[in-house]
Amino acid sequence: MTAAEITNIVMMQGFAGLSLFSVLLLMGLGLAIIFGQMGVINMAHGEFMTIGAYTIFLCSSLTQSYAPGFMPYYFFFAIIAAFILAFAFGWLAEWALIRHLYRRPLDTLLATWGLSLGMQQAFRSTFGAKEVSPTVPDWLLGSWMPHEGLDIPINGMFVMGLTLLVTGGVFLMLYRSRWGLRVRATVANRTMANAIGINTRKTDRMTFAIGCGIAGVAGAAFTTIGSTGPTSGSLYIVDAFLVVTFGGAASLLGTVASAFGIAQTQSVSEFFMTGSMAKVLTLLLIISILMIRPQGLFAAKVRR
Amino acid sequence: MTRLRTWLTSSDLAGIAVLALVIVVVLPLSLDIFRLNLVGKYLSYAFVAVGLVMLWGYGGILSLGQGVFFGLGGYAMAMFLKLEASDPESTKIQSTPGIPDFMDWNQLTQLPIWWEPFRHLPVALIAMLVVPAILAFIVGFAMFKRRVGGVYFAIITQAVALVLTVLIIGQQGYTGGVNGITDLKTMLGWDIRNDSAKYILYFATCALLIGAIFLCRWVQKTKLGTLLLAMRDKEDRVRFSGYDVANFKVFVFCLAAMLCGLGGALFVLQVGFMSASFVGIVPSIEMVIYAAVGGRMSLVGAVYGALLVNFGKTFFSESFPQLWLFLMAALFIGVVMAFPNGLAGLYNDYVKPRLLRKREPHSKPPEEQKPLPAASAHPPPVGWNPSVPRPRTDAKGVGPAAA
Amino acid sequence: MSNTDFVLAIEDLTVSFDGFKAIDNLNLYVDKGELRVIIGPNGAGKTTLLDLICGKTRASKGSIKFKNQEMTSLAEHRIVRSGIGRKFQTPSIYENLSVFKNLEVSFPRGRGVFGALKFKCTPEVKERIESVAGEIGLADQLETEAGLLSHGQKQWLEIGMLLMQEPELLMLDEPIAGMSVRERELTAELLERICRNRSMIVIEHDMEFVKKIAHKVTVMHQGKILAEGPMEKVQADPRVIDVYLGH
Amino acid sequence: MCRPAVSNFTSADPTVLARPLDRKENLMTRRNRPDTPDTEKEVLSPDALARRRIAMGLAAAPFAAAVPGLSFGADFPTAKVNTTGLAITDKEVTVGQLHSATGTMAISETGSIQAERLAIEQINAMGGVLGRQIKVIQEDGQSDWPTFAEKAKKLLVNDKVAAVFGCWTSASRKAVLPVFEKENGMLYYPTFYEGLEQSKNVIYTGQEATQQIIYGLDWVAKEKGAKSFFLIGSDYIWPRTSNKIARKHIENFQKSKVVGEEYYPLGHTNFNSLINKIKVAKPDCVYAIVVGGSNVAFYKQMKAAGITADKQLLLTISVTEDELLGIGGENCNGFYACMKYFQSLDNANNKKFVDAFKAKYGAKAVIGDVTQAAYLGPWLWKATVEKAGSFDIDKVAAASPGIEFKGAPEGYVKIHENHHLWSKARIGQIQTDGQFKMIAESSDLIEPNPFPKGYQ
Repeated sequence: MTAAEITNIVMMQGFAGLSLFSVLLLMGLGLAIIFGQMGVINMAHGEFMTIGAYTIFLCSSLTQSYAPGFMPYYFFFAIIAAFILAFAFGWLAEWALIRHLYRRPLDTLLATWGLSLGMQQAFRSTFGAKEVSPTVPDWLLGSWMPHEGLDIPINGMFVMGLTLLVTGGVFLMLYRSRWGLRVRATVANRTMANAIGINTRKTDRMTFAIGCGIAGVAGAAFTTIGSTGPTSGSLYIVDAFLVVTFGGAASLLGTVASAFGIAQTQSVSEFFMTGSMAKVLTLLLIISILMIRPQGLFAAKVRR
Repeated sequence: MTRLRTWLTSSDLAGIAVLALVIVVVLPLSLDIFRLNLVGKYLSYAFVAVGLVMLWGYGGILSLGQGVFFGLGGYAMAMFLKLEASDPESTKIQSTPGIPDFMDWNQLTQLPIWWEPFRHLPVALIAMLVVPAILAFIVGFAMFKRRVGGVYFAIITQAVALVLTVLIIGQQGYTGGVNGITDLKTMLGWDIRNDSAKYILYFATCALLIGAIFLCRWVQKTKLGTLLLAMRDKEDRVRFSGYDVANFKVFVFCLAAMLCGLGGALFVLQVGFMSASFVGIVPSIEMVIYAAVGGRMSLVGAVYGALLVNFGKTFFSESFPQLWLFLMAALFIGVVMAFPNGLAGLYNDYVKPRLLRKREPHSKPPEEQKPLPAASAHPPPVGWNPSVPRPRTDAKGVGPAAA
Repeated sequence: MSNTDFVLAIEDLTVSFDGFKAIDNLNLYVDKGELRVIIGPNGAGKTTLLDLICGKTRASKGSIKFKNQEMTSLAEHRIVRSGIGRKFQTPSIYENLSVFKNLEVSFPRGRGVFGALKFKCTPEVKERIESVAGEIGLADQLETEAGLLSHGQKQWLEIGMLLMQEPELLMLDEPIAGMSVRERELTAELLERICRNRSMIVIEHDMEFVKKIAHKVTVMHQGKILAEGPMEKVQADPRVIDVYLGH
Repeated sequence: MCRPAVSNFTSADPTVLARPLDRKENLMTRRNRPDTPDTEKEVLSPDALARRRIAMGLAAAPFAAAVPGLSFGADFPTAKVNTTGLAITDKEVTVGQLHSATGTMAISETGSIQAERLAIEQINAMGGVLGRQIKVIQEDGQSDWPTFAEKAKKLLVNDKVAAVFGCWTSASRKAVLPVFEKENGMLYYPTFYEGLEQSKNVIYTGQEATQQIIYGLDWVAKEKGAKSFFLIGSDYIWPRTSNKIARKHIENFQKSKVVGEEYYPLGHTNFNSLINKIKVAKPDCVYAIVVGGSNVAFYKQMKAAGITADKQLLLTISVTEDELLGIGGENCNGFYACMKYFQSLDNANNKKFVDAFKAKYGAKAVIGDVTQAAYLGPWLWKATVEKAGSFDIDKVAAASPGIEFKGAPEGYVKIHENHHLWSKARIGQIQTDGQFKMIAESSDLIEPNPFPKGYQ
């Protein structure tokens, strides 16, 4: 093996880690907002991702049958549609379910688990039990080859770019917008926020819906690298929770850091051992760190 | 009749007696052995539900990894049974006779050393209780000493369940992988597959379950039970009354784990196999719903919850397979939103007051009533009107599980 | 100074939250049988001081000695077991247990897991519960669910729970908050009665009440001790008037 | 309480009825039912029989051949054909269908459910089995092995079904196997699987491992000159056992090299590290046995990493037309799969089968290897029962070896003494439209060998 080849592999492996990092981050982000800012456990997070994925599938089939010339561009609009749809369902779920349970975090966990079961069956009844494959635009397929032997997956770069965009957007919204201010005020002191005229109910609903919307975007992005089926959301949910918990619930920065840590650990260990053992190793590492540091990597320091 | 009614409404022993009557007399008389065997299987889940009443209802600790302990208990028993079923005579077709078939398929040529002890029934029986307890102790000790609770604990137990599932599936040469350990036949030469064995195992399960309920009831009645309730309400107060709160949580976690282990072992005996699919996250959360449906504070309710949910599952999946998941979803949401105290709560709120009211014309003096395990510590006096809200933890808007 | 006659000796105690020093190099000594009242404006660090003593908050620096035994590294339950009782600002009782059970749980026996399993409510325990209940005026409410008690009764119940433990140092955080005038009088009498064989630290804002009960008063401000001594002397201190009483 | 799940096919779907059977055929089958008025009841002349065979078309013809001299006018009293108390009346015979309609495996098992239904409808339209219409009780295994065992027991003990068509994963089969052996039932199992099993109570209508693996490996070695292999699998028994056989064959018989062997948990969706390992190892051929949702992620990421058919030879035994629906043909076109059946097979049986399937389940429906194998089950059972002249499990099991089915969409199959099927192996190349183009097929039927010597 030549030095050039080794460099290529190292670079591609590095990219693999980064790509997994952006996948984990995109999964965890919506959850981090909902869990971190509201303390609500949304077990149906994976299903909101699936909503996004099916939206892409719908858009792709519609475009294919009605406007084939539009195929190269539909993906952008489909992602926006995915956000809107997941946002709307999130809004609905908050109104119907979550708002009654804010003071009972463990009960939200059970209720949203129920919700996820129902949503899975609804997907199955609507789209069938088989997995579907949206036709992804040609430019998203294949790899970018800067030089011989080095292949950088285009879909990986796409997901990475999208993650960057969404993360940036979330940070901007949380720290620069009125909504962000309201959310942060509500997190810090709900009663006080209420007293100074913040409609905390509305803020909660907005927060939950935005979290779900981001899940929808994540699901949409993952159609380029993974599968879309009624149960594909459940594949992601535990990973997503671990990312958020490991990072420290209330900290977005923590979510970013933990997604990076987990992704690198898993991706590197996968290269040197079998996939199953790599998974076990990563999970054990997370659990043992959480046992030593239960508040996660980045915990808000509060005088208790 | 009146006396019966009084007794029914006044004592939690009555609840246990009625349950015993149902599972020991009514069900065996009305069901054929196939259905009864199914009930036996459900009752083995009820051990988990009873454990969850102690852990979640009393201790306020929600574990989403109870399947792990159920699985460990089950595997301990399954390993023993498998070794007995894998004598050299019946496995002579294998390249290495005398070892379990799945090991042979995975090119193992001799029994792994840690399987050896499971040739002996006493070892298996001890392991079925002790292994879950040890794991619960390690996880619980590490978490509770650092005051990890609530949601974090739930998620970490979930991760433990995931790790164990991946591990069992990945190490299929030693564990049977996805397929699990199947084709279990005899226990010490006693064929566990025929009808008479099924009856015996069913009644053994009933007896052990009622024993487990009594054990938990006893724990509830001791100071430890009071302390658990106190901790759920004001953990700091208990701590600053000189108690090491973590120890009590570890204890109740271990207790629940051992009950799960016992349930798992009885499951294996009645169903005849064990697989990684009981260890994972989905079954673990489903087990929580048994306790939630029955009433998270009621031991007897938990058993009914396990029976009801599983009957529902069997019935609906036979008759309306498409609807089953929707129904399950409705069950989860409904139990949480509308009936946080489950069946036991419904009984206390609607059935019992009616029974009490019927007693009124006889103008008997109200007897001293023991507190029920349900939310209210003291039942209201006779003639109490159910429409008047009773003071409960919920009165503050905080449900029992919020602690 | 390694060994003292004081029940409680706090030296160089500092705790900081993200750089903010809630307690700053504080020294405090409490005598046997003394009833010390700590006053001070909001945010002076009074509650934090109690938190530090009972182990709820860990000190950044300094020492807390109870009967010449270092407390700063002990676990909370060990601090309690060595004889320190603490009442919280808002009444902290088990709302869905009866008054009797509330007191029973506080009885200092069967504190381990297996001890708790073996614990029996012997006549001796019962007698003690009844006597404490008499002391706090809840003798006829033993079977009442604690959540149904009035606010003042809840405060008394919590004090009663502490009395069950027979602590040598009793720390009360605003024991008369939310009480009626009559209740305040009763509480003052109660505190005088129970302080006979133990030391007490009380945080209070009500100056009338403080006057009535205090042996010695400590004024805190910004994590430091501003003044210390009998009530009259402290009240006369111009610095105290400036930061607290003068407002 | 099972009523809604039960479908009674006595009134056959007219669309199916119309195509393979002409009017005369209908008349004849009706006449053969014991319950019909005796007006036309007469022994058919050899001439009439011959005409009937022609009229019946290919789907039915083999049975006349398989059961020579069988007189459809003859009487089969229930007491004689059912001595063990199965759920059989003079008009009906009850069978069970046991697949996952819900859960993760529903994705794969739906095709099998549909194919078995289709076969049963067609059999009913032809007059059923021994003059009895087939009634189906469908149970849902919920992708959960214990549930499979529970439902299997229910079908055998409570419903007393004469045969069960079902199971998909090895795990579910392993779970029900003890039940079938204990309660003495008959299972027709459609999936290609790892072998190492043989039971009186199971007919394996899919390939056991060697039937699928060895031909494919030899083909890539001979035609493509592959000398080094990289084995990949999902982490459970079938891929592991299959790769074990593949490794033995590669190392001991082909004297080639295995340069890597990797397993990933079921449901794993990130394969970038694995793909880099492949790039490091540079095998002549990637041998992939990835299943389920992982499949989709694997091929999409392979494509994204630049591993396409023009640069890399890949042979799989786990991708059928069903999987291609999810993966998308454009993500893996040009790769090869070794199966016994492809939807695109060009023969008269298959055309008929594909048409009937699409007529019933929609023009977009696809048929994979397992779906076809599932379709064989009811037909083989019918032939066996008619040869045995009885529904009794023991007699059916004993009569099974040697049963042929010339109407099989895959061509011609025959039950071996070990209850597996003799069948051909074929290499197909994946096309962009999600279909396979057949490149090669074995010249003869391959003998099933579930316990292959030298491969264990």
